[in-house]
Amino acid sequence: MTPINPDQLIVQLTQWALSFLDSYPLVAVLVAILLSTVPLIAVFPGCFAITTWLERKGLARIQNRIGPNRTGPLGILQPAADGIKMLLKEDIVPKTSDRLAHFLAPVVLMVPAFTILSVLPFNRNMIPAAVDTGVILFFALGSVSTLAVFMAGWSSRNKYSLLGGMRAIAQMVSYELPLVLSGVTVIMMTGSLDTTKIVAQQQLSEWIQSSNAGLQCLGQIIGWNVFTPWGFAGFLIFFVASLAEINRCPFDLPEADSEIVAGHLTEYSGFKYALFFMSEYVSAFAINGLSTTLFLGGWSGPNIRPPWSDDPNALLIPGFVWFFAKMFALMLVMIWIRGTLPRLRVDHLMGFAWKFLLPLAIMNIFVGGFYYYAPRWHGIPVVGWPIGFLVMYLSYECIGRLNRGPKTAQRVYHYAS
Amino acid sequence: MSTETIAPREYQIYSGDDLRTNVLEISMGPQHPSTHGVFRMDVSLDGETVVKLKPVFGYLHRNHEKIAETTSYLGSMPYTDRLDYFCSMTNNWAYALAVEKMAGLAVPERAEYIRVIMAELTRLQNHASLVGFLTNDLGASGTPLLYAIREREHILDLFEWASGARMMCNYMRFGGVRNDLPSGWLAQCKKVVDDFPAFMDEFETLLTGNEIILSRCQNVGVLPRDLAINASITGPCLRASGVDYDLRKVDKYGIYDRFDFKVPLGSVGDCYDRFMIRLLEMRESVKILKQALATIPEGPVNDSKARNFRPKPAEAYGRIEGPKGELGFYLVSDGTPKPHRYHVRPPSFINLTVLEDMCLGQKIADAVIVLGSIDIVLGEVDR
Amino acid sequence: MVPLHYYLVVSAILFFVGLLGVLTRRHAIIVLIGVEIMLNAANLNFIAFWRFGPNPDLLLGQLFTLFSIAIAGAEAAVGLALVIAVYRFYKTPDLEKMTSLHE
Amino acid sequence: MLGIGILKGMVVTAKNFFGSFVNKRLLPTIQYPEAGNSVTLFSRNIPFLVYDNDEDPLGTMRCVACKICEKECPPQCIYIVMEKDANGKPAKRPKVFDIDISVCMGCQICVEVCPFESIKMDSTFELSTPDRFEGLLLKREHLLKSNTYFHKIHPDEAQEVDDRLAAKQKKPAPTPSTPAA
Amino acid sequence: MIITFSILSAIAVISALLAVRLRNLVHATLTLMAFFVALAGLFILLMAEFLAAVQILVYVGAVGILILFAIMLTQQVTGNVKEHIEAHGALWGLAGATAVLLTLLLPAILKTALPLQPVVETIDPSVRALGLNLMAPYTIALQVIALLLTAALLGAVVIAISPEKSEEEKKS
Repeated sequence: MTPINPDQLIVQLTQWALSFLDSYPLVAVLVAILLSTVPLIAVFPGCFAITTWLERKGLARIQNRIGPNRTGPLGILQPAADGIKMLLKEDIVPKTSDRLAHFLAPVVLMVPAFTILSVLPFNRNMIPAAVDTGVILFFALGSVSTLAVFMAGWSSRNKYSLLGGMRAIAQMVSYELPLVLSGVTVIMMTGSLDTTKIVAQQQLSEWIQSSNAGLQCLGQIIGWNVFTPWGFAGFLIFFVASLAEINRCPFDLPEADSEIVAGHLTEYSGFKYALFFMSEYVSAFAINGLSTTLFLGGWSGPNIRPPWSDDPNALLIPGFVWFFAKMFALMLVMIWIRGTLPRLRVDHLMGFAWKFLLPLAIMNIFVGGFYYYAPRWHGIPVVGWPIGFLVMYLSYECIGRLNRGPKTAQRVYHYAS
Repeated sequence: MSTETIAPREYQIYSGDDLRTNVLEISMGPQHPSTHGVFRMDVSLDGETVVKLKPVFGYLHRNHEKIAETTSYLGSMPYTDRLDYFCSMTNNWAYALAVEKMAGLAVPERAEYIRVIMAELTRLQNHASLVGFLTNDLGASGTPLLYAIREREHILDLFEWASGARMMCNYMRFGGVRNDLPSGWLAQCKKVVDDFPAFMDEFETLLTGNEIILSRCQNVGVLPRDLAINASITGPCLRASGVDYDLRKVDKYGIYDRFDFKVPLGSVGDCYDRFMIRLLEMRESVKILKQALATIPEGPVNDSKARNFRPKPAEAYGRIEGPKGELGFYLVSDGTPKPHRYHVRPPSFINLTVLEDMCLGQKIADAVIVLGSIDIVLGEVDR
Repeated sequence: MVPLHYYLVVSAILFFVGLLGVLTRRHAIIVLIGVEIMLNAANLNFIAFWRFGPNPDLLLGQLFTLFSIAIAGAEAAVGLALVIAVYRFYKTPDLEKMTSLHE
Repeated sequence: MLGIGILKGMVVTAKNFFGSFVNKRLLPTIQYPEAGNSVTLFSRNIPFLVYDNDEDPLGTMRCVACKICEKECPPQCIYIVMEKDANGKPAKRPKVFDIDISVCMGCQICVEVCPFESIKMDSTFELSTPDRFEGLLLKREHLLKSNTYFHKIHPDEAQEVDDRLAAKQKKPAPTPSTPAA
Repeated sequence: MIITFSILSAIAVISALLAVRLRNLVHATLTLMAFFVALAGLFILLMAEFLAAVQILVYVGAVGILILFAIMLTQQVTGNVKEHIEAHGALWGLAGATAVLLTLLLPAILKTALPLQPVVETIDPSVRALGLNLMAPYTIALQVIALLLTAALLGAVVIAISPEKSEEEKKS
């Protein structure tokens, strides 16, 4: 028995389980598929439940109140209570609504929300679908959710949801570009679309192989893309654009409750609304997962080699712990943003995407290129790093100034004589 | 597309052989999360821009003025709390001022000081919660609103301690106040007033520099100076358009001439100015409160002739600078204990008349903010 | 492995359906949808031949399909813009009524 | 810098988030049923009638049914019927004294106009009853509460009232029999 | 393998038929999207993963939404077409299409000798080779396509923008 390596425990278990089925190959294939998809279906709705609780508690604490504390200790069972309430609520479908599209909308939104999870690398060889074109598949399926939002808005045949649907499409389509372009810089630098290669590129393998523990930890962290100029700018653009993709706080135009009641979700109640709600959070997790994979070094975190094993790649703390920690950290930042920032207006939203994020993302690609060819002083990007940051900061400033226009100046107020 | 190109009343609907988009009629009805209370706006939209906006109200009409004609003068004092249920102290004071002007009653010195303190405390909590509601309309999921409400609680506890009730104080009487301040009240009030600037700094860092609020509030719902004057707008909305008119300086009612405070004026008259004027007025109110709390004298508080109060036949119009604008009471007495005519001049009702002119040509999201920035309370609008 | 004939038969049927849409329907957008279906049927053919072809590592089929998808995207954009412009002039998307050529 | 205003706002919310665990002022929520209620000693909700000693509440009731409060009450929610003793002479006791607390708005005008300090404001607020009509019409028996109770809920106001009554007791009114108008 | 192939092609054919025959336009577009997804499935079966991803990205993500926008802009929002949906010569059209199918396409497929099994059994579906090809022999084609797409983009905007609106923007 090879030494138990905590990092690969689950992988070894699945291989051990599959070894029993060698005699009938068809069943083995089926079981392999099940073993890789069922954990996704189980884990991510769990994360969704935890996040709803986190969100309500976090927002409450930001607003100096306590948040749910009646259902279970510290309100832990609040997601269960919400779930049951959603299931028991009557599912009202408006009479004039288009029955088929109204029913299909949450389904069409659920499908991409879960399929894009299969591309994310949770651990060294724990990736549900080791597809060579991982990132492109992610963006392709991500764009299908735009269609689902339209179907919801259009089929409920009410003014508010139509307005919400139209706003949602315009927003999601125009924010897909900065999202993809900021992802492109990372693909350009790693040279491959495969998510496992992207994560591997962010780990300095010779440091990890080295004997002393400090170097091993550093090896896992130093290589992250977010510490490079194009990585840092790309991460910010990616994060802001992902906020818009999943209609979260500063960009939650479609369900702007103060203007058009609940946008495309107005006519949904009961279980369908719960599906919408869940797929919004699951796609939030998926996009956070991708941004960790692209910029924050996926599953690599401060980790040392377990003392008893000689395999150089073994890790004491399993990789997916770091992966989920980073995803939840990004989720907390989203909750924090939701507690602070007001909503953008539609035309500012469009202007922000096309006139600010897009040029910045294109600029980022140039900076990436320059960084790649900038001379390095035996391995350390001495020239590329500072100039990269300088160029990105300058472009951030001047594009910002170009867009601001004269009106949003700080005003000075005089007093009556 | 600035508002000048669309004249206030005349609006074009895209027609002719152009891409005829049908105008979308939306009624942001009484049950709408962003109308403050039961208030409906019939908005017709061309795409996102507002083409026609008709405010519809009267859902909260309680026949206050007719009832006042059949109750005694003292009897309608508790009803004035229900006019603008955010600032019951200033409503009481306006009514008491009108009755005193009509019957010529004198008000003892300490009562005047108590009235100024209560009025300025109401202004603080009203402006704080208004700014909170405005950011709530902007979509900030209630965080600034809850900070404002946390501070408002301290002030409401003070009201409850003095008058017995948090919002429906019924505390002012003709010729003074109902009962003197309990012992220890002034010390607690001093503490609350001293803590307030810390909250205001936190509020301002959270809001005024915020780029999203800058881009959403500036140049939105611009109220030109002359339109404001012609439509007899009063209060912070008027001062935001740059008109120097504050009743505390103009009328010098009560003892406001003893305190030195300044009146902030806006320049453009858009949502952002109305929003900033209220923040600056809060700072001025804190200044007044500090001076009033320092120099409040001892002495009697009221001469209780409230019960069978039979004024000589006369008519009077008393007005004060309420947090929402000029709140006036017009009384005609005919010698009987019941007023012959009792009319309230509600500031938010009159400020509402210019809502359409401010919203034409703006987006639907701006119409909501412009409504929020006018600061209306439906109890006062419908009476 | 599925033999090549099946793919070709499927893409032929799809081409037939696309042609059907173009010829029988009178609404401008449905005609555009028909054209899209025909283009996709052609793409399917390219990929099928590439897969069964002698040297797939040259990736000729894939490249060709990639270019054809790009062109189809551009064509759809311009086609729909034309439909909108024509609709604004004629007030109906009905192709039967679009008979006059001059302004 | 473009995003500075937003970042400063985020810092403020972060301070509040962590402050609410530490600073009492940033978490003012009172868990109502468990952690007691926030009724202060000054809040007024519905009126109640005061009697002096506990043995004979009806006997030592201060109210003499002069119906001033019934006239002065703005929403007219008090209903009084004078008690007639054996030979038809009005005894100074209300036979019926109802207050419809679904109408009463707690404005305390009845307390002000009552010359005999017999009606005071109570600060209980758990008033909900299963039945909307009879349940909220408080009869005389429900309204009667002892002076000691009055001292418990509003100590300084009760003390003032007792001093005033004592002062009136020492210098009897010139015509002791008729109550002051 | 054969089962997935038959399911996917069945979905493709049925949704294509529906996309063409349905009276309600928005339903037609939604079934068209189903058709595109089924086709992407077929591409994956033929080991062309990158193509499948691009197909979904371009067609379902962009062209589908474009058609929906076009429908929204050209007629009342519900999308169902009141007037008669068949063109005049519908029957002749049907006859012509079937003639094309039966005389040209099917005999061509069935008669020619086609390889039953793929020549090269396994292919490693790597995108790297595709990228190198695009860069090396087909760079000019790539630049031309880029140019064409920008031209189409600008052309579409110029055609679609309403004449009044452009003057009015200039005026105000």
